[in-house]
Amino acid sequence: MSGGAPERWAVEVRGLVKAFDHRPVLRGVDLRVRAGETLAVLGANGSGKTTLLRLIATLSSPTRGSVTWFGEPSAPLPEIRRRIGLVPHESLLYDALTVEENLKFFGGLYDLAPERVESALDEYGLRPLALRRVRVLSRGQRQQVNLARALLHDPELLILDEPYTGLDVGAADRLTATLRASAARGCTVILTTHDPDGAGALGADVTVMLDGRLTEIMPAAGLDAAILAAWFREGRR
Amino acid sequence: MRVLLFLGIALMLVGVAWALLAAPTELFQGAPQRIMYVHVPSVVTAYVALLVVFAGSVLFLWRRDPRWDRLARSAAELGVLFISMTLLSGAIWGKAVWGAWWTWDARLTTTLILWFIYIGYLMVRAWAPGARGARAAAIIGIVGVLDIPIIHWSAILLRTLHPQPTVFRVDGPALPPTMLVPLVINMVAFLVVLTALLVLRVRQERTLDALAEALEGGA
Amino acid sequence: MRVVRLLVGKDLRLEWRGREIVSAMGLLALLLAIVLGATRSGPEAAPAAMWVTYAFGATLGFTRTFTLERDHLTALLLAPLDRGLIFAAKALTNWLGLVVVQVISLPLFGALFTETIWTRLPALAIPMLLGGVGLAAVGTLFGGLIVQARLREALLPILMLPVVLPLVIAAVGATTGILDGLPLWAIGAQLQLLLVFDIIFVTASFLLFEYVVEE
Amino acid sequence: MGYVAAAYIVVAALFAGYAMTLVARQRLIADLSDAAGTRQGRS
Repeated sequence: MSGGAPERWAVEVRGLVKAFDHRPVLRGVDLRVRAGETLAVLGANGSGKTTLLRLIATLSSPTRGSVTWFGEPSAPLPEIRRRIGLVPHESLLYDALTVEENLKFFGGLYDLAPERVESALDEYGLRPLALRRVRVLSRGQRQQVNLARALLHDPELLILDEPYTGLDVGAADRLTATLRASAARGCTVILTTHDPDGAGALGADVTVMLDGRLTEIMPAAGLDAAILAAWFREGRR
Repeated sequence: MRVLLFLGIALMLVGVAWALLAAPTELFQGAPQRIMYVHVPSVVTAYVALLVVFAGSVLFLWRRDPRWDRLARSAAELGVLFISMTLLSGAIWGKAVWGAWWTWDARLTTTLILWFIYIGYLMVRAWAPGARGARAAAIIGIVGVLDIPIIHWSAILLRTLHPQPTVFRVDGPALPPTMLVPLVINMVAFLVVLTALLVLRVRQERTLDALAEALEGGA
Repeated sequence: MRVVRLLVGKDLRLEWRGREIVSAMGLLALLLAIVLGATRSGPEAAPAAMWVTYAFGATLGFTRTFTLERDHLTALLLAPLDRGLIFAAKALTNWLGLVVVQVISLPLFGALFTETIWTRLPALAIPMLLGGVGLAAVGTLFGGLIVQARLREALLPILMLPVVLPLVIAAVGATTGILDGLPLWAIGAQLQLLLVFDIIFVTASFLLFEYVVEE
Repeated sequence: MGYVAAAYIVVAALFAGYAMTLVARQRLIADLSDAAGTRQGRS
């Protein structure tokens, strides 16, 4: 864990334990992510990555331990939520509504001006899809709308759960470009994936979820064989 | 805790014997009035159990400590048991005194509706296991008790729709001491048995949870 | 309240596109009215038939509102708003659904049971509205509670009906009084109970809803 | 007179019924603890 000056951490997780009906999924996670940093959490399916993300996204409360956002331990949750964007594995869009209606609705939730929705439509190249129902969109297009939804209110912390799965090369590159742009604007990005190359492309630091705990944070290139082997063993168990 | 249970049972035997043998026969109703010595204590015990469910549920939602959840769960079971006792003994008493198994008397209706609500509570426990089910049950436990005054009020309204005989007033004429003593003994006996059963059930639940953890957790 | 309007607007647009819930509730209401009408269709049977139809219509409609919302609940929980507002919006949507059911089943009750429904309509609207609000509040709270439970469709009526029984008793009493031509003050007690029931359950549900949704 | 007896018998029956559920749960605990016992190597 790089000590560094006690500057404000975007996210600080201390001794985090989460159990569902006596079944411990997270067994004491410690994590500190500096503001503006991009972190990829690698791990096999069912290793608790999604649980960790939901906790960081204020969607569930820890059984033990704590999560502190933006260095403000006592800030009220609604305030924190205003500064967080989430792209979960499942799409949060309403299939029966059109792309524009979806974005207008979510914009309304964050009390944004209508112009913001218009600019988002152009920014993410969704103008041609604006009037089409989300139900008819491809996975890549749906991901793009989900991304626009999550970035609509310019969050300081963006959380993505397996964003790269099921994307074709074009869509993956577009996603990488968008994430890079957000990081450039100082937005902290935390994403999970079970494909180490994706993290490499982003130039993100990496940590691996093993047995309900996180390993040291290291640059993507620094992934040594031992950890990868341990991680694959856990994946197959 | 064993002692508590045996004490309760012993007290109950004494109370029942006293009620059936020694207590005087009431003038108007005759023998059936002896059912009171069982009916009234079971009503009181049932409502005590429901209050325990209410307290356990509120504390569980507030503190999120499984101990309160176990207490509420056990108390709800006992609540349903004693409400069933109340309804059956009440019906038999009603049949004996004026030939009707059921009357839409405000208190009887309230107890019947509460019986359904807490059967629902137990069903939620069974069909929605786990933390979410526990929270759902806690809310029902709270709503159930909050609802008592309203149910009672609506039952009174209901009675205006169904004319029916004046109901036996237990607390009406002051009970002579010869009747009051066995009633109090039985009351205490029921409450002691309630406490003993509650402690036993909570212990069982704690062991069951611990075993569940040991089996599933495997840690 | 802007947010509540926004949430309800979304629900209504979704409902208008899908029309699943309202058509299911509406169909059930018409069916119930006919079944009850066929069995005992004198004027005095109207109040009971009406309120049995509304109560069951509510139980069916409200289980569906949350199953539709389940995966989108995450988005609402993420938004910087008080969870109680989500309940308020959902309860309002459910109440509007119930109003639709009450309105479309009214002609059937008029035809099958008693003509006086039409002459006494303005007064009749009061217990219908008060009762509807109570059903929506309890239905939304319990509907939210058992989203993850097994046998959800069976569990909601079992949980909801005993709790709303006092409301149904008071509503039937009030409706009977109105159809018999009594002035409003004659059924003051029933209307008072409906009002108190609504107040208690709307506030209790608003406060308890936080526990319904959090993990 | 039969009614009084009926009432007391019903109460006794309910207590007995509940006692049986307690015993059944006790047996469940016994089985579970065996299972848990063997899993952790205790014979």
